[in-house]
Amino acid sequence: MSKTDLDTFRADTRVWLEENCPEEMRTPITGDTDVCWGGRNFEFSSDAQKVWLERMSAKGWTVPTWPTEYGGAGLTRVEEKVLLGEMRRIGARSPLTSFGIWMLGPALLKFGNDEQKAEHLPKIARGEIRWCQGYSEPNAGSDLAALATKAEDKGDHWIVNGQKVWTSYADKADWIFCLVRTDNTQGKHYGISFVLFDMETPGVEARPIKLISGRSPFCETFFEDVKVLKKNLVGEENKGWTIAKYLLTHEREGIGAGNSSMRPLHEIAAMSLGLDDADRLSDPMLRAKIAEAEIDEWAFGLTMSRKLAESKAGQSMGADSSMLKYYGTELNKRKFELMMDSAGHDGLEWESERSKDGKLARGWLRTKANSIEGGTSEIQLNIISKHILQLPGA
Amino acid sequence: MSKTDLDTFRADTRVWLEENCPEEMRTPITGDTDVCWGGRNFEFSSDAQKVWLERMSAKGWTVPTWPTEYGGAGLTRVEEKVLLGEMRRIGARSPLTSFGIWMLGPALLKFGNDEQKAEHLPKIARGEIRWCQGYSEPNAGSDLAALATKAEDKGDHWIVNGQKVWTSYADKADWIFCLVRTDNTQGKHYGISFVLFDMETPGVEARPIKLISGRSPFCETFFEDVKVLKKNLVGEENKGWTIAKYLLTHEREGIGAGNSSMRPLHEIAAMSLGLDDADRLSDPMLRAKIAEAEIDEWAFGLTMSRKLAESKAGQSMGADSSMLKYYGTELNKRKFELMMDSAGHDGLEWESERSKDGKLARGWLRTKANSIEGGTSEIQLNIISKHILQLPGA
Amino acid sequence: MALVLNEDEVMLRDTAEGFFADKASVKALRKLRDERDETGFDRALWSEMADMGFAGIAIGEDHGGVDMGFQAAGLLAEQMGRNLTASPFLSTAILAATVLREAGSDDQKNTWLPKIASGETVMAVALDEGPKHNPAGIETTAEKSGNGFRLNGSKAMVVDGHAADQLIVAAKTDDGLAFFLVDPKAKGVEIERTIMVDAHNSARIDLDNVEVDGDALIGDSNAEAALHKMLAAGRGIVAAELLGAGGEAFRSTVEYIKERKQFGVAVGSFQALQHRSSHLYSELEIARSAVLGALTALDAGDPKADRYCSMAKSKLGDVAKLAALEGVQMHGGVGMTDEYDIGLFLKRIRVLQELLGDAAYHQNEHAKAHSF
Amino acid sequence: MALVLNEDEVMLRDTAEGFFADKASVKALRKLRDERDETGFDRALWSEMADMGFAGIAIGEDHGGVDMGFQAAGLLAEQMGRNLTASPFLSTAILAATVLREAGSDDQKNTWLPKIASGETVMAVALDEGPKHNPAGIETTAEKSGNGFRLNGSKAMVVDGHAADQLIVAAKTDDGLAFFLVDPKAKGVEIERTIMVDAHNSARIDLDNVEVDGDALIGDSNAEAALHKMLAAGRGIVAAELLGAGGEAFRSTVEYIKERKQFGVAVGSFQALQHRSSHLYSELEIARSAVLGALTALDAGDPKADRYCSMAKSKLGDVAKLAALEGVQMHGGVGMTDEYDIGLFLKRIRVLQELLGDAAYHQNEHAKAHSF
Repeated sequence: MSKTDLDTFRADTRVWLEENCPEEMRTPITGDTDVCWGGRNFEFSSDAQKVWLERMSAKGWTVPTWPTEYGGAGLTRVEEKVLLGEMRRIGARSPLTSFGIWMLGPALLKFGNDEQKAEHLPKIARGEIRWCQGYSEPNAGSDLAALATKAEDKGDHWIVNGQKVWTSYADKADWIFCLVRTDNTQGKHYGISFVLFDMETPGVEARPIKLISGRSPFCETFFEDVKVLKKNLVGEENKGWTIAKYLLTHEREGIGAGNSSMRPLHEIAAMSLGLDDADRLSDPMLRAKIAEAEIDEWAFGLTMSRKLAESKAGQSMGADSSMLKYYGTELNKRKFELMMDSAGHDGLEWESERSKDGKLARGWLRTKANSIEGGTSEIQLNIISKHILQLPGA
Repeated sequence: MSKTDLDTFRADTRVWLEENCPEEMRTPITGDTDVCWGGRNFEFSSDAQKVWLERMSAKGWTVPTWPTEYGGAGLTRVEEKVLLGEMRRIGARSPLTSFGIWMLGPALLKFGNDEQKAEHLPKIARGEIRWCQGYSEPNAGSDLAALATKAEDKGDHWIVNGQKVWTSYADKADWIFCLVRTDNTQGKHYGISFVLFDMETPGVEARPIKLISGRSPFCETFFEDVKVLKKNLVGEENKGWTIAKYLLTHEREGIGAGNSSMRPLHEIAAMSLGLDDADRLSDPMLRAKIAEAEIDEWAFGLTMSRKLAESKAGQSMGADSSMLKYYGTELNKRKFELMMDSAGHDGLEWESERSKDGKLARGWLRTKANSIEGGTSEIQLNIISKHILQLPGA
Repeated sequence: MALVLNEDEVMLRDTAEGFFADKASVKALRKLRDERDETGFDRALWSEMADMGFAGIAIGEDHGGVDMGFQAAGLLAEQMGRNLTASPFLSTAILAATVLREAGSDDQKNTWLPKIASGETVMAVALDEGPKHNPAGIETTAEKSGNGFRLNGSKAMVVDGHAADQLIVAAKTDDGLAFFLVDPKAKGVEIERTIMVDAHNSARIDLDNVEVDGDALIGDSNAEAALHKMLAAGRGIVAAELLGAGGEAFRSTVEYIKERKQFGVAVGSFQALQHRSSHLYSELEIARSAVLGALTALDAGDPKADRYCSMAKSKLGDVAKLAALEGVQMHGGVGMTDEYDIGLFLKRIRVLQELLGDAAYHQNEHAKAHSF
Repeated sequence: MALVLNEDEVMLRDTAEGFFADKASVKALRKLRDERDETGFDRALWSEMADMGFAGIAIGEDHGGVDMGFQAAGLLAEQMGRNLTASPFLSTAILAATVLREAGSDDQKNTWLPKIASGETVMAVALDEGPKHNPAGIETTAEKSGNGFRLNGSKAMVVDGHAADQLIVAAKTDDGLAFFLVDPKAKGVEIERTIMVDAHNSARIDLDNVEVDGDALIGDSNAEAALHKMLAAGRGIVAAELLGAGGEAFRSTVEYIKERKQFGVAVGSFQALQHRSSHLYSELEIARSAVLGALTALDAGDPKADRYCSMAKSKLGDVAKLAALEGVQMHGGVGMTDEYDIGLFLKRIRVLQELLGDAAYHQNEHAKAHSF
């Protein structure tokens, strides 16, 4: 697309957004309820949220780069960037957030057959079906390939038995994309299959896990004689590990990116602590740590852009997604520690109105999972050691 | 000894020191030449240094707790503490520093036979013979037991061939205590023997290694058909590893203790950088790091005292000497990094008179060896993991 | 300095170890939390602690205490840290008792210290006001009013504030900082219990023209010396509690990684975790010395004891935090669940870190004390 | 922002990679050091560098330069960092050229820039005075004296000061900070070469009533803007050199631990070292982005480029230091010998860290810039 075409696209987009983005959808997100997850049972928090989703999905802009036949708008990456830039300009919220868009969609586009794409992608794009991910198991955490959930071959279907943990929002999801073991006679990476099924299938049960943050975004999910049709196998039987790896890489990039839109640390600290006579943060030690963390944040942000630019320029990101995941999550944890330091006593309240029911403390506790989910920091370091540094025995 | 006796001892000691410690020996040590190492070829830097050694060794106070028959004064630990306290009171220098006192002596007292003790200990106490230590080899660094220097049995003597590295001051030493392999048919810890020989024995050659500090305290030491009499075997043949381990533990404690007598970091920094209007160090970030390091130094000093007190109280220090070695050397490196930060440009000069020929920079570089010699920090952490935490496979 | 425990202290520690593990464990804290207990600690337990001499540990024998000193008190606090015990030990037996002992008139001592030692009276000291510990920045005022004083101000992070039978309020007078005994039910006193992340007690207290008698003034209208003694004792004891909480977080984590298997082997067999564990072990040993050194200095009347307690609080804040963070990370996914205890340690340590000054605060104090 | 190199830049980098490895390697530095070379760098090499366009990389084409910008200059600096190359690139092609280009009169530019680009003239900028970088604290004065000025003051850490054909001295005038061209042989100029830990050039310069003509003043008697541009460029380029030095320290260490055996296996197979190496890899990747981001911003005339260069210098100071420390530790005993190169990297990085402000200095600047 030429520069002129792009300018036209930008101008058109700007006009359309001005006309179609409801005012309420231009204010910052203040909590979980402001996020539109979609799905069969989703309750919109406002009419504006609903209208915004409908308008955007009609344009194909909930998944702008997907092909139009699957509910996307067929935009190029450059156009998508323009769209996102224009949305940012007016502070427009994301119309739809989902594991379907973020994870399953890319996997289906790459590994799914035509029928699967036609069936599932449009519903993801329109927010009709909410997906969850069935990966980890009690004895297969960092060592994901050790998974044991068993799928027994019954001709045109499998019977699945087993248990998943850390299935995000499984209690709210409509369908699950799930790793199951269809063969256990060979090495642990072989014999895994990537299947899809409805969470309302008899024998599926999702139990929320109560976390240290007091919240329950994750579930333990149990499968007892769950029938899964073979047409819902994505890719080849026994070769689901390839898809799993592809998605883990995706997930890592996403988690590393973290909370980029928040207020700068030093502003939070200055509001809480005030400045001294020399106009410095009144806690000089904290000041040093915040300056250091902010410089790291800046450089990390640049690194995200650089790696993205490199991968667009045809250089594969490969194991560098592990580096981004590792660094980004550790940095985010550091940042929340500093926010807690800044907030002092106020940040320790858990149930008061003043603290919005412990918003900061719960957020702080939530970040502790960053370096565990999607492969622990230790796993990322192992991957770097092995695939990038090629250290012996890694 | 009763409290009254101890008071008498303190009073007598104070009088004796006042009368016998030369004025020049009461000023702080300014460099290597102020240290009295003793030995056949030692050149005293002053008459006072010589007189001080003679007087102290005549009292048995170069090795106060050793038995009188071996040149010591037979003091108890408590009396020794009084003596050292009184010496500190007047700023008296140590009359004699040596690996003989620090390492070989304790080993001989524990493992040597009567003849060996009678022959070697008094000469150590009087500073007549300077010892060096032959432990590490090019392929046996952290993995010391992998040593390969071979001692071939010739009836009443061995013929030793091989090479040692990191032999401190081997070029200045008169005798060496040395680990050699007398049996290589079994596990690597068996078959090591602890032997003593004169550095003037034909076939011994010590070549100084030039270090990054520009100095050469260490040597590569070569043995070519060196004859070592069997009467110079300490302890049992093939069981020298026991003695080696005992000495390594000793060494670790010593290195961890480091440079305790130096000026506080913050004074060095304040002299170099000055204070701002609020009377704070003008570099606020460095200020934070110095405060942190000084608190750690204080707590580490207490830990040294505590572990010593515990071991006096009959609790074995065991693997905690690894903890002290690890923490002390890492802390010392951190401290020198902060001193370099404080000194700025001035600390980077290498040959000028102003910088006393790069005293600080060379000292800084020297500290980098702290966490390598006597077992690397990594080895100490392995020991803690295995012996204290008893982690699997450590 | 007595860096090794003597026989009495070893005995006390062993007794406390059994006592708290048995009666005031993490399970007990969970119960208080889940049942939303109104007091936030178990008063019957506190009576028992008083019977054991714990409530009077820092109170003279002439006032019904056992007067074993702060080193001994630290041994108790360490065990409470290990068990996340909820009790008014810090608020009442350490902070309030020290203020009264140091600054109180004979009458005040005779009235209150025996009641503290017996467990009858729970007290809370209202000191801090803003989001961070800042004893130099107290703005609550006590103006002369008739024979007494009129108090105005707002207090935050008052440990056990809502459960106390009696408050001790720090306020500025014309002569300097002073402490006042305030009845929590007095007119103008408004107490809001704040449910905290660690499920231990804290409150905010507003004082709106609260009138108190002249004898509510504890000792003198300048009680700087008592303030410093109270701060030193409080910091030393919180440091000891951090030692216990950090130590237990570490111990349980090491135990966990010995058992938990990944890739067919115990997670604890991975060298990277071993080295991090060994580093943490070393830090905890150094930290233990800091606590011992600070509290023995305090007992010995060492003029630098204030400094040492501040330094110990700094060191322990950092080390216990590291123990909590490593503990959670090494627990992996289960560490994120409410079911496992490690998260409770993370939360408790965060609060103790903040209490009476975090590591950064005390590093800054160290620098100021050494004129740099 | 161009965070990925374009074709020209890739070509330049590849050329530079070969050039410096071939002609100005660590071996060359050792030779200069061991022979106690009087100049401290190889003038013939500098001519060659000029012929390649390196000396004029930041000079306009109308003045004989190739004007490829600071991003390109950074690619050269990175390679010099990798090879510990001694050359007047920083002093002359970056610092002096930027001052002249930004503040110089047409005459001054026409006179000096072509001489810099051709490699004919080596220049040194005398800025700092005390033990730490502090451009706000310059005390050297330039008083009006007849048609010219009289300079008084003492300068430290003047890179290539003893080897320069021409000095540029920063001094305070009544109107603000200004730069002056000073002949190193002028009366009252005393130059002491200081042999540095890293065997690169530095000097101390005393100015005792040094008289200069009016046209020695570079441009205006307030050259704050040029000062800031020079500082930004200098910091960005030193950051790039740190990236090279830190990156090479890391690369050679990883290579070493793959080969070196202990306990019968390669040291690099120990997981604890693997994790530390992987952490350092991550830090170096982050650091590379900081350098790229800062230098492209500088080329693009981004108003925040000053800030970014300062932030990059901060980040690179810390990361390269970590690379040096880990490098020495992982080399073990041999890392302590002069024979191995890792010690030279440790030394060079220490000097580069300090040059134009260390990490702490720039963290403080960051805080000040954001009013906290």
